[in-house]
Amino acid sequence: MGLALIVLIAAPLVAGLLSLGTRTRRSMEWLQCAHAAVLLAMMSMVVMDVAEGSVITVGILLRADALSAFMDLMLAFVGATGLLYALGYMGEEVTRGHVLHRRYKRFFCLFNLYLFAMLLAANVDNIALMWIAIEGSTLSAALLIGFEKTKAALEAGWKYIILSFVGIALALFGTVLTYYASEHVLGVSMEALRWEELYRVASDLNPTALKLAFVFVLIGYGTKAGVAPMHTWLPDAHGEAPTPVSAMLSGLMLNLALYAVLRFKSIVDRTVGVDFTGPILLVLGLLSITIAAIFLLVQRDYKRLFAYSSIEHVGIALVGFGVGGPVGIFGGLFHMLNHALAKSTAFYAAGMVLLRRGHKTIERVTGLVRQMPLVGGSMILAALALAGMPPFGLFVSEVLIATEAYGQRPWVAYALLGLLAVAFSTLLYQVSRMALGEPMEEDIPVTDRTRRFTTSALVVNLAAMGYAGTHMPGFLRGLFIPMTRFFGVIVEIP
Amino acid sequence: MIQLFLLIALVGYGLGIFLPLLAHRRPHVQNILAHGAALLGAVGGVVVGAMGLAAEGPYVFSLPSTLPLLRYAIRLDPLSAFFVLVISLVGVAVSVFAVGYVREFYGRHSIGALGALYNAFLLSMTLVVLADDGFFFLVVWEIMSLVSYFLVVTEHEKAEVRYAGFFYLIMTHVGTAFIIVTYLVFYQQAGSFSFEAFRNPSEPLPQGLRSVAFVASLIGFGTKAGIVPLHVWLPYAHPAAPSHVSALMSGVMIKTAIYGMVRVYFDFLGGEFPWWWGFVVLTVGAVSALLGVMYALMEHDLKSLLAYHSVENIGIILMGIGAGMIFQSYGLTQLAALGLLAGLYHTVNHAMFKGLLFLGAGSLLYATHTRNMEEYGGLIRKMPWTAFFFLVGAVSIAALPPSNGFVSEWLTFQSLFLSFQIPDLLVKMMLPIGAAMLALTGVLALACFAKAFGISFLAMPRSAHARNAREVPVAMRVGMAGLAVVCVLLGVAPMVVVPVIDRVTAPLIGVSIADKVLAEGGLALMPMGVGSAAISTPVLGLLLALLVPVAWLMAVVIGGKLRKRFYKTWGCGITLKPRMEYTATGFAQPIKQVFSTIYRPTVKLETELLEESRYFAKRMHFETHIEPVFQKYLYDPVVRSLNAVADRLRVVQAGSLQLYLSYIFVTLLILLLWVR
Amino acid sequence: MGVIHPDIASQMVDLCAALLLLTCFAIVAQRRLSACVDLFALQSVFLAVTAALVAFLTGIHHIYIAALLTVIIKVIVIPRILKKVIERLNVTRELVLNVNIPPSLLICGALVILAFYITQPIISLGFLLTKDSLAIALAIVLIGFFTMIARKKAVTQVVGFMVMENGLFLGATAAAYGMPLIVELGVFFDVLVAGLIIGIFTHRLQDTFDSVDTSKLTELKE
Amino acid sequence: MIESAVIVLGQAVAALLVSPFIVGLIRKVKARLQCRRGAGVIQPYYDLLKLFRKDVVVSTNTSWIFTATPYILFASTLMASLLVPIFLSKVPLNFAGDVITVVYLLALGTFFLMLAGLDAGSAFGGMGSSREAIVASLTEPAMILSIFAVGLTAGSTNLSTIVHKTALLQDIVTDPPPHLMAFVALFIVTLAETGRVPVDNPATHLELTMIHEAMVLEYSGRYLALVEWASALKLLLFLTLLSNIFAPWGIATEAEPARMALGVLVWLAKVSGLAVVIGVIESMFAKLRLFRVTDLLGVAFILSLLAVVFFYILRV
Repeated sequence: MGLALIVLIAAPLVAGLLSLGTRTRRSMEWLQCAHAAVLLAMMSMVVMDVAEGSVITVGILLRADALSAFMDLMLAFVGATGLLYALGYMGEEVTRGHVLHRRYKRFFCLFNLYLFAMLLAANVDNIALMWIAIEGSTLSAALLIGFEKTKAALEAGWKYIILSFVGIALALFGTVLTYYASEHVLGVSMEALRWEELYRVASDLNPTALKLAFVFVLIGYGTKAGVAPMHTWLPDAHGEAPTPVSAMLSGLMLNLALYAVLRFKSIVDRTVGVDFTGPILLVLGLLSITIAAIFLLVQRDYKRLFAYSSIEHVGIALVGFGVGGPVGIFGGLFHMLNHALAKSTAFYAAGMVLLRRGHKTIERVTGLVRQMPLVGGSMILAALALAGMPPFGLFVSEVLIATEAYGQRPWVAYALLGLLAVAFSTLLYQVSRMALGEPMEEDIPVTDRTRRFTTSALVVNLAAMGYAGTHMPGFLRGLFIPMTRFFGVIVEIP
Repeated sequence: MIQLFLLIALVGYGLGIFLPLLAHRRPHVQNILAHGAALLGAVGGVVVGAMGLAAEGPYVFSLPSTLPLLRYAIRLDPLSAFFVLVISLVGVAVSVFAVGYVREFYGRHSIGALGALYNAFLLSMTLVVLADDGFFFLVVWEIMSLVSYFLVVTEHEKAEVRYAGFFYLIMTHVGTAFIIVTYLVFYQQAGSFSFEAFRNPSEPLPQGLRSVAFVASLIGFGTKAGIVPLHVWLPYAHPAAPSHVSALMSGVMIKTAIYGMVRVYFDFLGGEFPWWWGFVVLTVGAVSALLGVMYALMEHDLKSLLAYHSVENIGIILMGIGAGMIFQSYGLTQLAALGLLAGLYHTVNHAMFKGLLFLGAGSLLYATHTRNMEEYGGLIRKMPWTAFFFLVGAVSIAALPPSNGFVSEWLTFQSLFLSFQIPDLLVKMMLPIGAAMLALTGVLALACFAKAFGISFLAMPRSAHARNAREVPVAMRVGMAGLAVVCVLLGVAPMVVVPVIDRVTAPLIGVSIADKVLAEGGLALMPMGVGSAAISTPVLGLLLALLVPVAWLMAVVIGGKLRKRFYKTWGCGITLKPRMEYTATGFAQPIKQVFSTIYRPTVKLETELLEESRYFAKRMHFETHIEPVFQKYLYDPVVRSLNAVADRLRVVQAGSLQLYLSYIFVTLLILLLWVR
Repeated sequence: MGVIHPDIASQMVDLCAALLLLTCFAIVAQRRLSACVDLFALQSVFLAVTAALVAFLTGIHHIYIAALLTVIIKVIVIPRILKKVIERLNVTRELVLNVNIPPSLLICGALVILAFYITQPIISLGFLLTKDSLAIALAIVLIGFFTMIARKKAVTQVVGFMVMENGLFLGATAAAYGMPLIVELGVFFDVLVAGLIIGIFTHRLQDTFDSVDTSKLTELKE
Repeated sequence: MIESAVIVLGQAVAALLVSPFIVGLIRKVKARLQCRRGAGVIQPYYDLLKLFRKDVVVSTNTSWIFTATPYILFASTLMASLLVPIFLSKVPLNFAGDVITVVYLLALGTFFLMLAGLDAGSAFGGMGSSREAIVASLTEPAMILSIFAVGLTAGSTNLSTIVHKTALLQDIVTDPPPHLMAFVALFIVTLAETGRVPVDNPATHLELTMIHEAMVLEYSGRYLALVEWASALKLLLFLTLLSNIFAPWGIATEAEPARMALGVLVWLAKVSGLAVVIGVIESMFAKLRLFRVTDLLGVAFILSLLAVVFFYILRV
């Protein structure tokens, strides 16, 4: 199984390097499709194995436990559909002559490296190496965001770089502090950085040091996760990046950053107890939902719209982890999964609208359902899912989180439900304006070659979204139960 | 046995969801498939409801889900069975009607999607009243709202339809949030979402929490039911949907909210409640009833008029239930049962005649392609059947004896009148006022339907639409006929209906009153035993049916053979034109003037005078509106303030990098100091 | 280790750390861009010296490599890049600041005190040799951060960022006796790439906005 | 069984026969007060007979509603009068409906009359219907409340029970104040419901001032006869209610022929007395403007409300 894990992580790296060597668009398409296939295959092997209850380790470097496997699941799946979508989207840009083949190749190279960095971060068994990997993903993301050489893209890229570099630096300081604390127990060595060891000795670590460390890590990785008030780069970046990249940012990077926070949370909780991290996460989470809910209302740009909705959902997940408890933790994790699917779907649809309308202004977009039934329909469905409507999973996770919250602090539940209602109204107000009615503008056709890829990506994502919301297959069960146990609680899944 | 028919019902609707999508681009096939399947499901539902009411114990069935806290649990106790029966009965008639009505949409909208949604709607409503698990209830409840939203925006090319749909979606979602709060309160005590646990929690809820649950559920379900002031979405959304869906929404969907209330108040919170609960429900009901009918009177869009009447009737239902709750809280269980019985009786009645009336309105829309009453007129000759069925519905909703509406309103009157047995002076002085409001409501409803029927069907056609109208296809007529028959039966056969509803109320209240209420060998309803007030609609109906020919005979005997001459109506010497007829606006004018404090009407009159002489007008333009008080003073402020806040907060995202950095910096310092 | 008395050793380390801190203040007080970059290079030199010192005193040899890398990347490469950027600029000094210099200095002083106050409870964990360096490291990080807020020019922001990096590195080496080598390498690699990317972006900014005044980057907002 | 059938029939006959007389009586009183001799009190019988014999003119744009209405109106009013104790306190049909039923039976007639008014398509009919609507909607609450006030004394809205208990003064609570208020309220309601001055003027010939008359403007021949008779019945019905609810004394409490004969006489005396009062009022007051009627009926409503409140307060 170790091999599968290695291949899973290495595949994007290889594909990225190969893609620089591709001559034609067709060869690129073959390459990336193969890449996607490999990702899915390896991921399923890893997930299946971990779901059995085993922990995959490769030397002292790689370690895939339930949480990592959960990340792999999302990264590989959304990554694969993202690759398909990107093939369509960037291919269209090429056909329209907006992008030369040289930059087309560079894009995919960066895109794959980005995936590679994230997969590495999710599976590496070392707090410092994880930091390095996440920094790597930040760097590649920075170049991807600034990929389109417009003023706006440049500005967004610059803001992203500065803010997330600062954040990542703070995260490093937190890592150093953790090391500083752990090396007193484990000695100056690699061991002092390994998750496994840290969990083992967590109870003997110095509480204050870990508290400080957690603050730095939370601020640091929180910046990348788009937690308010560190979220400010997020709408700009999502708005200006090429749409496949926006999808990856929302669907994957936020979750990855959350993953890092969770890893540290689990250590700190073991050391100082839940009552320390809980309130911080709660407050930041509620703040994020508030900010997002309000800014959704004043949006004029539909990509930024979905960006703010991402902030909202990160906030909801944080609230879930903040209230803790079996149901809360499960809710948070389940929320991450479903949000990844729903949000990538939403961005795929948004990207199609952008391609076929050529602008991002909400006011000027109407009658999508009439003009492009699939895109409009999937946008509505994704928006409903994001607004927390059954039969999609976000409804389940939100109710679960509210339930747990009400048990511990009723005011949190009230605040959460109220804010969710506002966010619901504001998001659906904007989306229904776009989806319904008579189309005002004529539509710029896209080539069938493009449509083939984008449609398949959309459909696969939609299917996954519906499935994950209504039914939990055995392997997910096999992941969720150990994950919650990992936070010291056990959720009963019938 | 029950399983079988339950299966039939669910499978029927299920097929109805999927089959139409298969027959792509063949609207007629889709139409037949969808509504045939719906019919199958509804018939199954009827049987299930009947069996559930007949069965001794509740029928319980549950599937485990793969998600935490969620159980796909179903429980068919008399209360659920009653509502399943109501839903399915209307479902049967509407499905038949729809076969004809949907032709209207061929080529304009996807019949497949429409049919699938229609079935999903019926299915979700059935599951809502069957659900035995809070979480599952919430899921199907939200799906019901979602599906109905999609049905409302079927004709989303119209701006007002989009507005209606969105308004509806928001309101219902906010309502759901309150329902969630209700269930969370129970969950805390019960430790699980199963209704069984809600019913008897490990330790009883403290009074404070009980009241929280009460208020939250009143708001939550009230939003869906359309109680004032949460009703504002209803007159937009119900008319916007295709008429057969409007019939379902107005006739049945809002009843699921009534179901929720009864379930929560009498089942979960059962026993002794503080008197003010019932009092609040009663007051809300009275206000809704009165305002609902008053706004209905001012509507000249037939479907909006009917929608406002739904508000009114929900109010009447709540008056019955509220009276029942008050009695319950004073331990007068007999009367409590009577009030609840009145409420539920009116629930089924309203489902039937409101369904019938909406189908009638749909037929008019089908025949004339307009909803504006001022363009109808004289249709009784073009569409005699529709006219007759509409008249039946009108008589029922106006609660004229011996109709079903009369029976349930009379029972409500009685339960209000019998309030003199309540020890508390204040409360018992309030209830007669409720009765007076109910009386006013009743007579205003009568006026409103005299207007609706008279202006739409009688006199001369007022527009080309009406002149070219034709009677509607047979399927639609059959659908209406079915409901009309049910209405009449519910009116003249209370001796059958009361015991059935008693099976529902008895377990909730704890006493069975059917045998006490039925007197004179079942002919009469006599709530308080011998010597007390009683009605016997069968006798009334019979005598009326007898006296009419008697009157005719008498006339013949005295006057001999009838000699008729036909001549045009006297119009002060000039020949009458349709434009000279009394309009709906004119009809409602005196009422508007008398109650102007409530309507706050605004009148605009522009006169364009002739150049030659300023004593003659070339053209005059008159328009009058009534003020949408609740929107103006309750809802708009909320929206406005939200927008204002959002505008203020833009500065947070001002675009300056240094500003953003300082956010992080400050957060960092605060957290560090907090930790230290 | 035997050759030098522990107290003296720790004195020496603390001295170097203090010098780092001083250079921070100098950067904060400096308006001329190129001078800021030079000061940053100087700070990096002190950093390298500290690292070497720690390596020598503790005998953990891979810290030498870290010191060497510091010299290469932070003393030579990154200052070069920044100089290149500055040459292309039309301005040499930063006249308008978000926070003016005297208050900035006061704030930085406050930050130093804050840093000591915050780290005080965990200082005891530290090795005898490098007691205060953690506090100083935090102080440098905060000051670097503050510089990024106080200044407008992209270049000075980069400098501020690099100062933060130095603080981190000081924390890692002095306070924690260095991370394992692979980690160090990874960190340095990232820092290098970061420097390059920032260089690229500042070039692009210069090309498109013909200024690196980040306060002009306010197109994207609500 | 036979006995009760006979009694029901007797009630019907009595009501039908007496009602035109009341109308005639009122006309006579008015005439006298206007120093005219006026037509004899049995004139209305001749009118009805004449109208029945005349052939009818039906508007071409009416529907079956127009022709059916007179019969429905007549039947429902007669039905209502079968539920009211006239000369016997225990009406055989008392299980078939209480006072609320009476109100709603009259409403049934009103409903169809409104439709008929609209059916012919003339503006007058519509105007009459819409005015009828507002008057009815204002009287209804007052009526229900005043009846409640009385019903509370007997603990039931069953007319027979009320009348019976009041007549025998057994297990019943009677207090003058609420009764008086309720009586006045119901009297005002009577004036409004039966279209008398000051609410409506049955004798007017100016369409614009009509309410009830405007609705039936298109009727002629036997249809008009039925409508007129029905409204006479309605008037009698209300007078009977007034007299028998508030002062049932003299009414037969057992179904014995002698007592019932006496009951009939007493009843005639009472209703004639009330008729005279109405006649006097009609010649004393002028018709109110439509939008002044609200004030009058407001008074009625407040009085009836007070009656209820008083009842409770006196009970405490």
